[in-house]
Amino acid sequence: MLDVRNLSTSFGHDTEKLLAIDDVSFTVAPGEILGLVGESGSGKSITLRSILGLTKRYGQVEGKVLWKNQNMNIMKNKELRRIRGSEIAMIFQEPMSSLNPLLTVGLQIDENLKAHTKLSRSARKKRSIELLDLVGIPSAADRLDDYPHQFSGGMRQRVMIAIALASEPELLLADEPTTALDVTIQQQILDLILDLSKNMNMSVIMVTHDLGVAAQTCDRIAVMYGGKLVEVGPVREILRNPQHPYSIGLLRSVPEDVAPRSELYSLPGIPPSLADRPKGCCFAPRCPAAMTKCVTDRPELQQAGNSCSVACFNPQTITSGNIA
Amino acid sequence: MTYAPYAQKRRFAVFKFFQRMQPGFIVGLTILSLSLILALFPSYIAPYDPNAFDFNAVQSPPSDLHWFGTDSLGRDTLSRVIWAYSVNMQMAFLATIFSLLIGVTIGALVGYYRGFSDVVFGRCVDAIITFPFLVLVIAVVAVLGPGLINMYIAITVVGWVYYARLMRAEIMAQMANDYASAGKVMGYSDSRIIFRHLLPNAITPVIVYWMTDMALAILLGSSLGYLGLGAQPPEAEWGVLIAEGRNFITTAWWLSLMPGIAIVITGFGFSLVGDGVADLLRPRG
Amino acid sequence: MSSITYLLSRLLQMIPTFFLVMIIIFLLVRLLPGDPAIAMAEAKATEAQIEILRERMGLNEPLWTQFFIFVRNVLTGDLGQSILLKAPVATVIIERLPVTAFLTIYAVLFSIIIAGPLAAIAALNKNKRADILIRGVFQIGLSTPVFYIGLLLLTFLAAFLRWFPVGGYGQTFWEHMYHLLLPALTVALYTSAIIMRNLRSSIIEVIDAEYVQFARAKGLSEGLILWRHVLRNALVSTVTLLGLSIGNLMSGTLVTETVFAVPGVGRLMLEAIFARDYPLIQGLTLTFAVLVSIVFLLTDMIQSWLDPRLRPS
Amino acid sequence: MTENTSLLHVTNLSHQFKIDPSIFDVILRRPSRYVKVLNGIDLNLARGETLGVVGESGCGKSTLARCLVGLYPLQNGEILFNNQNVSHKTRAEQRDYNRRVQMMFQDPYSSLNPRMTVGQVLHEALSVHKMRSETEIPERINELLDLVSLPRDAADKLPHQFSGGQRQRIAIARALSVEPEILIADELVSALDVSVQAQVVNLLLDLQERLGLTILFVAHDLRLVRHVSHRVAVIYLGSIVEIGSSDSLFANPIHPYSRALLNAAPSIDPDKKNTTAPLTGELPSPLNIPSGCAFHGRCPHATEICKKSKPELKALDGHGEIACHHAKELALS
Amino acid sequence: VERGGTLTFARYDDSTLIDPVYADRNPDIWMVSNLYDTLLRTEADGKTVVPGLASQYKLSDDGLTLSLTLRDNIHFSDGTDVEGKDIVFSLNRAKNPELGPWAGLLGSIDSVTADGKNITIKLKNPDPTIILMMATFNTAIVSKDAFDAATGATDQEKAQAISNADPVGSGPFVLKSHQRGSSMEFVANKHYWRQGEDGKALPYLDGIDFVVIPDDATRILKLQAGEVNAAEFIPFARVAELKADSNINMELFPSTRIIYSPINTREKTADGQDNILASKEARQALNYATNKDALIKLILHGAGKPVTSGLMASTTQLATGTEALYKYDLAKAKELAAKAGIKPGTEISLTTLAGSADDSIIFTALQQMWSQIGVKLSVEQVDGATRGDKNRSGDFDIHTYGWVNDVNDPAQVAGWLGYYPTRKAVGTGWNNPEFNSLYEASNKEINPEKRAEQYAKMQSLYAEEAPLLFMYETPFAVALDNKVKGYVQTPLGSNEFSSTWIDQ
Ligand SMILES: Nc1ncnc2c1ncn2[C@@H]1O[C@H](COP(=O)(O)OP(=O)(O)OP(=O)(O)O)[C@@H](O)[C@H]1O
Ligand SMILES: Nc1ncnc2c1ncn2[C@@H]1O[C@H](COP(=O)(O)OP(=O)(O)OP(=O)(O)O)[C@@H](O)[C@H]1O
Ligand SMILES: [Mg+2]
Ligand SMILES: [Mg+2]
Repeated sequence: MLDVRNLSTSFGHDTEKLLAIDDVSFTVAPGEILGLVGESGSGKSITLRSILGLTKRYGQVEGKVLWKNQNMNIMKNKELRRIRGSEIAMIFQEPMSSLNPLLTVGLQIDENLKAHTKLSRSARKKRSIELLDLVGIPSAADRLDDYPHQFSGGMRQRVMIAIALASEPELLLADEPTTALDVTIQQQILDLILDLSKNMNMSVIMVTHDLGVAAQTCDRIAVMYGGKLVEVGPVREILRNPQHPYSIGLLRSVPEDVAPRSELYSLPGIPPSLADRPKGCCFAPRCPAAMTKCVTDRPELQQAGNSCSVACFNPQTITSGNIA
Repeated sequence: MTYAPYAQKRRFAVFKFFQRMQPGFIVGLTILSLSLILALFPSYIAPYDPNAFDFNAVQSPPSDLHWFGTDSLGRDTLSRVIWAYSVNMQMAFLATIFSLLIGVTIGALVGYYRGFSDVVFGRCVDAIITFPFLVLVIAVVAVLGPGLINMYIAITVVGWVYYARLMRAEIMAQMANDYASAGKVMGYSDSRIIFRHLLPNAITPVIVYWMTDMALAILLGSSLGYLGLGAQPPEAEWGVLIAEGRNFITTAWWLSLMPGIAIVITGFGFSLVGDGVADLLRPRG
Repeated sequence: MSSITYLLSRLLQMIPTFFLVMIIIFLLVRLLPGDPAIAMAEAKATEAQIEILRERMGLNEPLWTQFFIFVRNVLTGDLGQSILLKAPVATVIIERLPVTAFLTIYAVLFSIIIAGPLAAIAALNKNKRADILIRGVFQIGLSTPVFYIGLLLLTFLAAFLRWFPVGGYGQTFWEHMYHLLLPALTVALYTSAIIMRNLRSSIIEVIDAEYVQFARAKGLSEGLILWRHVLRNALVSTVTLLGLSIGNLMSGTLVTETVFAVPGVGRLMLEAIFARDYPLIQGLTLTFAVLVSIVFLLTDMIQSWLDPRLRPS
Repeated sequence: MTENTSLLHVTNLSHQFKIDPSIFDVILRRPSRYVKVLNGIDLNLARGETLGVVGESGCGKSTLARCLVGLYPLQNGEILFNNQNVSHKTRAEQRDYNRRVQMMFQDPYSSLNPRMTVGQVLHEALSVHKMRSETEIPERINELLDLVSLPRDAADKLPHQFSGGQRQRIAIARALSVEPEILIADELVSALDVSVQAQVVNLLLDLQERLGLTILFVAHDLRLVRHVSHRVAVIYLGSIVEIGSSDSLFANPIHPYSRALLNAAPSIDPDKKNTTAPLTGELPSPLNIPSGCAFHGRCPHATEICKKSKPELKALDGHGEIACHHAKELALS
Repeated sequence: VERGGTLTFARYDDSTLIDPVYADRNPDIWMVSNLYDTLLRTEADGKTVVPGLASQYKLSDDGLTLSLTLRDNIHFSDGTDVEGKDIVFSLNRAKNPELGPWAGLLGSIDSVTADGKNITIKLKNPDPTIILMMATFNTAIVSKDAFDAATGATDQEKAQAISNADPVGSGPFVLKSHQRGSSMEFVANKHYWRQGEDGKALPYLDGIDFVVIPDDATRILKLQAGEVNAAEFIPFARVAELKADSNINMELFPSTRIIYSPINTREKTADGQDNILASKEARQALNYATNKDALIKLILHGAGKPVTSGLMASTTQLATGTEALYKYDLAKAKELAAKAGIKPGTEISLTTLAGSADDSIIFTALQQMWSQIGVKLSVEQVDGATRGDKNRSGDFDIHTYGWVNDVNDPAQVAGWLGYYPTRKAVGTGWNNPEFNSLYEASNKEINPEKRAEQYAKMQSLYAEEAPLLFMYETPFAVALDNKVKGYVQTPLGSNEFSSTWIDQ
């Protein structure tokens, strides 16, 4: 349904060009939940924003974003507007700053409904209340006239989800929808998104840096590093048999099922900066399995095994044991 | 986004510094440097004695001899405008520096300790900003008598409040950063935390404000000069010069035009530099 | 809390401020050098005549008694008798205030009309030619003393080209509009430059804010986004600034009224100071303080209307 | 645990923030309102151990940490350090206490003065507390940098030239420079990426081993807390609801809140779906804490008694201490 | 002449209360004659006395009784007759020391009585000024009935009420409206008695609109822009320019205005130092070192002349001098300076008026001129009130000052400038017994010749002693557009609109 091909987004001018995402390609099938994981700054949010064309204002976007076989990247603003918010909706990462502090929550839901449905004013109001109910905001009817600052972070995140769901999108771009939440509430929200995806056959791209969240919700996972996809595959494959050294390192540094107070596995070094990224594989400087080729050439995402794709010249298997 | 590229090369830091400067900033710096030269060495630059009468050249229009013409006493306008640079640049500095020092100190202390001092401070600030600036300055000048020194005092009496307010807000904002708490936890003294840790980080907007305030001081000083409350004749000061030329604005237009242009250009320089400094000091990444 | 109680509580908060304001006003005027009685009397008056005056003006009382009387009188609306104009200060101020109020409001409107659209144009064309031009022009406006702008406008537009009257105030509303056009413009130039700068940078700041991007992600039209999400938010800080600039603006009227011969309280203030007219200076300073406070209050109300976060909970 | 072995002993620590009254509140003589953030915390910190503190956001973890180092004045309760009452009466006392009880902060970006080089930061700490003579300081700075595995040339760099993980190391070095006995780590690694978190956690564990430090480790990542702590305390609305050894608490939590908390943490194993229903309801506001057991509104096991009386923290055989009226029954189920 | 039309007149300052008794500032005093008529009048030269409301007057030989006869058919602006009771009321009011500042000028009046149209003024002692006083603004006639009817408890409140609410006057105009500090409207008094050239009652104008524009340049701009018909107090620097303007009639009316600088003659300065200016030679040296012609050229742009009489402007009655006092003579100045002990670098401070362009020029010029005799002149710029204060307390070396006569008799100015008891000889502290006794004698001397002699002596004495820096006399500069005819400003400054007309 969504087919992203060779998407690259860069910021700044020729002299100081920052390539935030570099040649990213993936697809999302109807009803599928795709997890996008990777550490901070790896370009997860920019990927989502670039799909919707939001980065065009301040960056250069290349490549194709095919939505139902139409390239959104070359669409006019007017056409884009018809897709945004109605067919593809997005939840932003920061619930604190993503709602307009000066407008009531009711109005912010309403303007979405107004833009994409033909409902009457009162019907819209009814629908708004329904939506708030759906995301578990108590006494929703009374809270329509409240302002964002009167909600807690978690509730704001839910309001955002309500807005995103307002016009029953076919694809939901969820940028870390639960970072601001406590684990107990996180669970409620994830359940909600899973439910909707199942019941309404809604596709989801779920950005997260918490592998646990990805494990529990996603069908497939795409791992990002330094603006590139390094590994894509079904959730179990990626979590059980990761092949890219970065994915492996990421998984191993999670302190689960290790002896308490033992030394954790940690990737050496630090993530690359956008300003001077290595010529070859971005991960090469930190990679325990790097080869000379890795420093000079850039690996492409390639089919590896039954259902995974890996961008690595020297893919590993944990069982082979040569990385620890 | 919290992610900041940290491993930036510092090799070309100086070069980058200049590269980052906007053209406006460079223009501003040039204007100010030239102004400063004129202000510091008027005696070498001015072609004539600014106060010498020349009855043979009364109100003569700009010419080869007198580029900016002469006034009704035959004084050379160019020389007077140049000499005024020392007065007006001095004004920009002296009228603001004490406000800056007092305001920064008080603002920093109040912002750090808050509590009752903050309540008292708040009321004082409220009371002072309730007066239009000029009204209060004029009133104070009237109390002390006209003249440059008294003008500086008057502007300081009123002006420190603006610095203090800014400083207080900045210090309070900086206090929200953990390094202030860290300083306390490290067992550092209050004065060390305030003046070594918080102040250097909080001072930037104050410096930026200072730049614009210096431009304002020139405007204010010349306004007071114009009203007869600032610099005293025969001292050449732009406001005074304009006031002197006021009556001849249609006949001997150069008398008021030339100092006017000098004010505008210098003020322009200060504003550009102020903007440029703000731009440079703005945190990036 | 309703907005009325909010207003009331703001008013209550102003009481201590006003007490301080009165002390400042009182002291300032008492500290003026020169005997007000001498100032009031013409140079030709004899010592005995001056002593009578001194008595009449209560200047022989101890300072605190004078202050007490001052506060009591102010509270009862009695601002004393103007020495300069030989009339009750309150009456004089009430006579002259409409002129300054007219000029101030006119100037505020001017500032907004000039600054608003230009700020939007500049922000939307950030760092392009239009932006640089607009900013440059306003920068010059910021660097020019009010009296000088006034002088130039007066000389060229009014006296030379005769498009406008040279000063004055006129009788009817439209005459006021016509007569005060140049003065209002003069006063407005500086303020509009400040507002322009602020509004421009607020718009730039807001235009890519997360919530604006979120609004775009909702598929709203750019016009609606600009109007509802960008401008409204950008206005919040601008309103504060406009409120704070009112002091500036009134300072501007002081000079402008003098240059343009506008019979308002600003010019009166200067005249009063030169004439050492104690009661008038006190009354006028107080008036200015009250006016500014009212504007601050208004700004507060507008702001809390614009920004729900500022409303009392 | 007996008193002589505990390095830091906290009894009945409470802390509340006064809400600024509006002028109307003053005039109408409305009673002041308080955010009751900590409500009677009791805990012991034994020499050389790591105590993990977990709980939902806003439950008072940071406030506890800040109270312990004296960033907030002590309002109620008692803190004994080495069996000595810590009253923070004089600045000198406070400084000495702080030298021995250090704190590290969550945000690696704001906890270092952006205008001081790493060398200056460490030099300042060393010279203010006269840890070394002026001539020995440079050597000591190098030692400290080695200790936290930073290159020696780091001394001349400003914080912004480092990554988040490196900055946390700097913060650790700063804390260690005064040779403290207790380190309080408030969400030390939560701002870092997983891959970097591991580096810092490893360092912390290593240092503890080598220097015999006592650590209070505040975090909301349960996996991490479990990994680093000997004992763990679970806080709900400013009170400890369960405290016990890390192993037993994670393996077999008793308090319904602890259970919910642990259950809700998503496992990295896609097939280990958690089955229990999530908690319902929101965290009540510390402005008005429910009577009785603060958790009763969200608790699936709540009964009448929970609404009325506040359960005490009581030891339960085979488990740690639990503040729940139904602890025994729950332990059996 | 032509009748009709309204004149718009730009003033430098507004009147506050135009009442014969309470008028104390020039903008008030100079307007009184337009609203209130006096019993006697002076001609335009300010010296020759002619009948006014009184058609005849006679001073008894002993100088103790002044009898006047009221004209027939004279009315107040409300149409009521001007009667004896009004005269008695007005004069009693004028001499009441409780009221206005001018009562002292009528100190010699014992009683005023009226019998029909005959008015008798009895004096306590002979007063040479009494006839001129009857032609002075403060003895102008107000309506007793109007005063009685006016609201207000005190006389001042009543005066205020009359000028605000229902003005009744005896002059050619009536105050119609007044916006304090900004504008004022006069309309013609339909009942005025004097006749114009066309044989009909004056004034020719229907009315006058005054606008107050303190700023010199703006006032001129308004005239040039045609928004006003006339502008007063034209800066002398602009006179030549306006003279050249064919649309504008630049008038320089002779005045009694003199510009001078009191010199502190006290033995000690305010801070207790020896005062070098206490010596006559020093003061003379300064006077000789001052090139008045240059000052006149610089400041008045030629429109003025050096002071010729020590005590007063040459237009004043009994003024004697014809030659400029202390003609610039550097050699003499140096000689005197040496004699007075002025060493090179002697510091003297000139107190000037803040914001006054003229003063700043005076200072700059004097600084250069006096440096020739070794004086180092510094400036102290203060506002008017402070200057007045310093003048009274003697805390100054030299300061700028100016004077215009309010009355037609020289006694006022002589008392002001030279007589110690009035005001310490204009604050100089100059206390000359001979001068003082001459002055006192002249105030009782009703023989004109003898009095003139006394005045001549006082003037030469004063000039010799030089308690002042004698500077210059200035005219009143008024610019009118070409259509305005017949406007006069008297030497006393009074604005006379009664015979003004507009050429339409
Ligand atoms: N407007 C911008 N201008 C320049 N660089 C930007 C801009 N927006 C993002 N970046 C950079 O692009 C990179 C990718 O950012 P992105 O927000 O996609 O990261 P992320 O993976 O979402 O990280 P996080 O987990 O912190 O949200 C970052 O290095 C960021 O600094
Ligand atoms: N200075 C303060 N004034 C008023 N309330 C405060 C203050 N500081 C903290 N609080 C409140 O106290 C409660 C506990 O705050 P604290 O920072 O200790 O929580 P926390 O457990 O550390 O949460 P987090 O996990 O989000 O860091 C919160 O509800 C907070 O709003
Ligand atoms: Mg992101
Ligand atoms: Mg916390």
